[in-house]
Amino acid sequence: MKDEATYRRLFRTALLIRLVEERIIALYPSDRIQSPVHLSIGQEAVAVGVCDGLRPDDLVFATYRSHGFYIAKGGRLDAMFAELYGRTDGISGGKAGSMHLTAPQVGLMGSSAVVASTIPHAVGAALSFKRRGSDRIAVTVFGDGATEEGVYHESLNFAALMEVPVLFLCEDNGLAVHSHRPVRQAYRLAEHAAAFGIGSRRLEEGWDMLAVREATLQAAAKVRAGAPFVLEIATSRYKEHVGVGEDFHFGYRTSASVDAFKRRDPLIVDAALAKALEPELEREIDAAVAFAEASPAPGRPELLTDII
Amino acid sequence: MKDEATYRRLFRTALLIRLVEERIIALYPSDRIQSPVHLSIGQEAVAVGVCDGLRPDDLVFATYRSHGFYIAKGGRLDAMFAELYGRTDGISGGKAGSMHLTAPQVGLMGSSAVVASTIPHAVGAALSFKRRGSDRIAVTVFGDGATEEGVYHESLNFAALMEVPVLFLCEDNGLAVHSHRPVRQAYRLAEHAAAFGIGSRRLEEGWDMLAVREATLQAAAKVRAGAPFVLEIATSRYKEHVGVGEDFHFGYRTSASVDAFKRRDPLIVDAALAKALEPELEREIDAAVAFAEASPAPGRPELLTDII
Amino acid sequence: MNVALAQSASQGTRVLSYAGALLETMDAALARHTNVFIMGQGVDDFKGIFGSTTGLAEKHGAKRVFDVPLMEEGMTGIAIGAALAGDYPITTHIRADFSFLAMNQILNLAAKYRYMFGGLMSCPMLIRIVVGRSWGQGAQHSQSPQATFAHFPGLTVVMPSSSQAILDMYPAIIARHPGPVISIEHRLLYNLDFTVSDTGKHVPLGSYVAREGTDVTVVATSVMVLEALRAAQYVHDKAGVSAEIIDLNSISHPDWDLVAASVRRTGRLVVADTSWLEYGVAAEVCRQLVVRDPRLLKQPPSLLGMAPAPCPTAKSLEDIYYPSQHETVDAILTQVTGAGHGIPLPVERSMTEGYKRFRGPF
Amino acid sequence: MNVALAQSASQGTRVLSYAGALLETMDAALARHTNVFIMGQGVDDFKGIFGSTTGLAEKHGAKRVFDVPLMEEGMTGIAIGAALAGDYPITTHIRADFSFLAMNQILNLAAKYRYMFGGLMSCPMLIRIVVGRSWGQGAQHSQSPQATFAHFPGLTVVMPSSSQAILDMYPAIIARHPGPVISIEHRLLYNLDFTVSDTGKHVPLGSYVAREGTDVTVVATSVMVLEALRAAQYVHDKAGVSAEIIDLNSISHPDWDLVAASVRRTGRLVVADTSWLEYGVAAEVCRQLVVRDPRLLKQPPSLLGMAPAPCPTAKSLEDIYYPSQHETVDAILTQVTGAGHGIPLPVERSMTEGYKRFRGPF
Ligand SMILES: Cc1ncc(C[n+]2csc(CCOP(=O)(O)OP(=O)(O)O)c2C)c(N)n1
Ligand SMILES: Cc1ncc(C[n+]2csc(CCOP(=O)(O)OP(=O)(O)O)c2C)c(N)n1
Ligand SMILES: [Mg+2]
Ligand SMILES: [Mg+2]
Repeated sequence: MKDEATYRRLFRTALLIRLVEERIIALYPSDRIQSPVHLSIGQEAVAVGVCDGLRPDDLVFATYRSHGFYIAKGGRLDAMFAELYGRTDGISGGKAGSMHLTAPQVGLMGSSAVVASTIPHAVGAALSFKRRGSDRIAVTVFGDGATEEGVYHESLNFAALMEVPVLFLCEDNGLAVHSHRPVRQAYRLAEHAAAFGIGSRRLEEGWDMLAVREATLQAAAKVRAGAPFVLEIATSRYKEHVGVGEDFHFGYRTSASVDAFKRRDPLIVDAALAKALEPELEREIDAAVAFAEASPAPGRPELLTDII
Repeated sequence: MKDEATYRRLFRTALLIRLVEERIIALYPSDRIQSPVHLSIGQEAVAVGVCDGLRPDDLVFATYRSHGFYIAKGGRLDAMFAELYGRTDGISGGKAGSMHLTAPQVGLMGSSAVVASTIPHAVGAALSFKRRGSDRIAVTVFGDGATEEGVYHESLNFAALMEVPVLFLCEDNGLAVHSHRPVRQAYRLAEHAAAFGIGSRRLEEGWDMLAVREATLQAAAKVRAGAPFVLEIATSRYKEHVGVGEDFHFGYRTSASVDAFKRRDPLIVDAALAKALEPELEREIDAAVAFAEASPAPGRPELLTDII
Repeated sequence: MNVALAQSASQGTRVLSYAGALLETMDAALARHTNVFIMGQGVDDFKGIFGSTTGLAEKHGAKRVFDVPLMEEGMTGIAIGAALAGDYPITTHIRADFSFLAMNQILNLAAKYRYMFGGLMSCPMLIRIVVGRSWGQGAQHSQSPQATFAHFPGLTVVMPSSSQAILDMYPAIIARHPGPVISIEHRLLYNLDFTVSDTGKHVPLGSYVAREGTDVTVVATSVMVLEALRAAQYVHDKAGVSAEIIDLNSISHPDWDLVAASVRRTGRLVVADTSWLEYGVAAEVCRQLVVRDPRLLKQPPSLLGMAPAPCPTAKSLEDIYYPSQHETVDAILTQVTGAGHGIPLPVERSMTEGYKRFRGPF
Repeated sequence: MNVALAQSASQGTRVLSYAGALLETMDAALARHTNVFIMGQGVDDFKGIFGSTTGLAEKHGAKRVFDVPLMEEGMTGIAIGAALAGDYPITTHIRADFSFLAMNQILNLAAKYRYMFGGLMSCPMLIRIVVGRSWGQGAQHSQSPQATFAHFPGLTVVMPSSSQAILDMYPAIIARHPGPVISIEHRLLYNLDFTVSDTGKHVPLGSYVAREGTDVTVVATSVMVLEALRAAQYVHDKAGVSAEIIDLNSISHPDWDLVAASVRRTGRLVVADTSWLEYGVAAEVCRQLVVRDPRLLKQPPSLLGMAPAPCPTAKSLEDIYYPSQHETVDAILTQVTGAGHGIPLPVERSMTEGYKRFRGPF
């Protein structure tokens, strides 16, 4: 069955993301990754569903929490680990680290650690596509918190006015660091987007890779036809905001708040498939880690290159 | 009749504003006012209607186009002319000029020449009022263009979340410099405000001082009760964006576009009342101009005072 | 008045205003490079950024030259995104002060992208910002943030002081420069006519000697280069003093060796900048000299910039807020012959009285 | 490790971390002044801006200490408005880099309001911004914009380098300072313990001598003051070199006469700053000296700051990006005894190895 093949493809990538991040958790105490890490464990379905629903030549602009999008868009795993390790064979030779993953050859453009700052970039890329008569689209991935920044307003307005092919993709995990959405937002994305004449959809089933993919396909089709669109996907961050631990004991949220999500999470529910795929994926990760370990650290010759 | 008295009071202030600005036009070629001037001729009804609908202790935060609000809020005319002349007896000793009128003793707080930049100030003052349990309200006056800046979005969201007593007062003259609103905005203020749960009203009769006053009274009552509100008033800028001339010959707009407004403008229509009041108001203006002329120019002793 | 780089117009030269030079280079860039576009508030209106973009939307189309809403941060981010996708965006701010709304995109994103991604990303783009001065611009329409931008590695910051500088630098920047460039254009220069030559390269993307001299080195930026040139002529005529004028021109990548070599010869320094001295261009000039050798300076330099306050609106205050022709001449003479030089100073107090009564448009 | 201003804890002293000093002063300000409030992203969460606001919302109520959405420009404008209405707002940015989103409100509004309105307006407020360093903060979480802010008249910019500096300056600022203050707090200082004294005034709102010496003047800022103090101890122990350390402390209003008097005695200068040298603190120090007398410097100074690039993430690059203890010691020795000083340098390369393995929280 076609759907089954798609499901397996997406599942495999989602599992790879989770295993990669679990490996990061395992490696972290060794201090070989000396960089803040913002894990997407719990949010993998968004990355894989979205990227699978896009064309390979569509551009994605992302954030500090983008291990998932990097992998789902097709970035090299070995170069990623080398980057986390801060090595010369890393994607960006160690200058970027976890917060700034990029893979221009597969359409993942720069990831920024300043919240909301890549939202207008996607609008700008979409403007380029439109100016050139291209049918590519640009996607900006951001968290729910990012929509509070003024630049979100400016970006929506411009995108709507110029009718550029941009997809605003909100990963709504309900949190900005430790702040819950209701204390931060007086609006809902749908009504807000509608005020700019921008269509939107909120998908509650953010654990469902196929549903995310389907929603993306539909949204991308609208965007490709020239109408910006807001796709909001409810999801769940299992780990702490930054770092490799859990944070339920700090009392700002309960583990119950993510349990409902976990009960539907295919990577947990479909344990059999996960188990079947794991060995192969772990070998892939082993190889990537070995690649990183073998790569030399950058030094003086690299310090002052590529500045202007 | 009560209404008649109110009408006369508002009319008198509106006429004073217009005559003051016409005096500025007359004086400008003499180079005694060496400062960019943004005239509000055509928009006076907004300033007088709004200020009359507020309590004297409510605070107004304004823009570079605020001769009208300064006068309507009760600022001293002689100090204003001295300020335009750049003299020591000016409101701010000549350091401010036309773009930065202020009159804290009557509740006109700083006017800024950076578009939209005083919008959050009013929200902050309203926050203060609320924190102290005061029943004062804060009003931010801005043009239609200002709503395009991201800070408008941030300000609405915060005001709605914190339920602070702030009135967002938009003077919609349909223009930002020479750009017409439709090329700049994909939204309407009402729907946009509604997305934040903020009530709003658009008043088309921006020439009608009594209607503006009434709308302000109603809006202010809601705001005083703790709900931020957006009041948008359609108005018409008769003169060029900055400077004392007209600008119809540049072709970006027609004089017809303001004629409909002029035909309803009480300062034009009610010529008899204008004529009756004029001599007295002109004497007031004469005195203010004489005051300015007599005031010395600031110099070295003033250059480096009041910096930190 | 014709402020010529070369003192006399010779063969192969023509007269071109600063605004005219901008318009020419913008037009040529649009014609030459299909990936160039210009966006900014009012770029397509009849005033066309003080005449520097007038008619270009009509000529090249609304996809190439277009107005934007008020959205400095958003616009700059959009420019970065377009650059990442292969376009060459040119953005405008009719006052440098408004670029402060775009600081995050400029400092945190544009300046960082090439390095942060190890060379994988780059955002070549030109941000044109105009410095206001005179006719009551006041505190929020008068700032000149060259030091602010040049402090941040990753940005290239230039301050063209003549039509020739525009003609020489802009095409090179647009065609070849790999990263974001901030060009700080002074409003008072726009309406001035300069003699330019279309052949040969005159103004590099670094610093250059605008007038040779032997007695004192004057390092100047933007409109202060013109002030310095006028002052140099004056002290030459009245006192036989020979001032060397160096147009710093690039603020992020000046030719410090050129400056040091000049000071090595003259031993005397005047810096004339358009901004505040504190943490400004004058400070960096002093640093560059003392790290080479503190003895290059035979005496304390004279430093000219804005008074240490926000810019006042009143003309009487503005006249003493900015360094006047009077003070520029005095600084040069004081360096060369001491404070009691006794040479009569020019009567004109304000630069704007000197060669242009600036009355807008703003 | 206990980094004490005074070398030994004596009577009337206690040990207090930097975060603890911040928490104490925030708490006391809220208790003492009813118009004080604190707002910022996460000020009321369990991490409480790295422990500097923890528990204050519970103690003083949500009207006094509250979280805000992501809205740096808006929040700063709101603070200004509240200040104009008589409140004293304290805002936070967990990274200085995020304050760039509020540049317009800081530079164009807060810095200008008092002067622009001839003294009629004022916005006393405290903006606390934290500089990140170490553990892969990268290009966007590591900037230290003291020069950027101090270039603009109207702002008061301080960089407290110890718990004592917090205890002495913050209450005075909050109670009496008429205008906006930007305090640049270094993340690496937060978890350090300092010996403090609660009696007497130690750290002024200007500069002060942190260690007396006779051979060389070291002007340092923020965490580099600690680095300089450690280096001074090292060169004293190993080579009998006596370094005078001046904590510049106020960047907008330093005590330049104090600096000049020290250099007049030593003739030698090291500047150790947390940012880039170009158009930075080092530049302004050089300017202040040469306008007094270029001969104050007997030789070219040694200047320590970040390498002229955005901050790289990899530890191996970060270690050479920032001046190390190694280099600080070397700079001091080179000043005093020349480049071929031959004295063994400390083996430790990175400051963060020296007295704290920084691993977050971020
Ligand atoms: C402009 C800016 N302000 C503040 C921060 C600090 N910060 C980092 S992540 C974050 C929360 C963002 O929340 P959201 O956009 O929902 O993304 P999530 O982390 O939940 O994926 C904040 C406030 C930042 N990086 N950038
Ligand atoms: C942040 C900023 N961007 C650009 C400008 C230049 N500018 C001055 S007035 C103006 C138009 C503002 O339009 P609107 O808000 O409708 O006010 P109006 O002038 O119509 O009263 C612009 C773009 C500015 N002053 N500030
Ligand atoms: Mg979130
Ligand atoms: Mg308007």
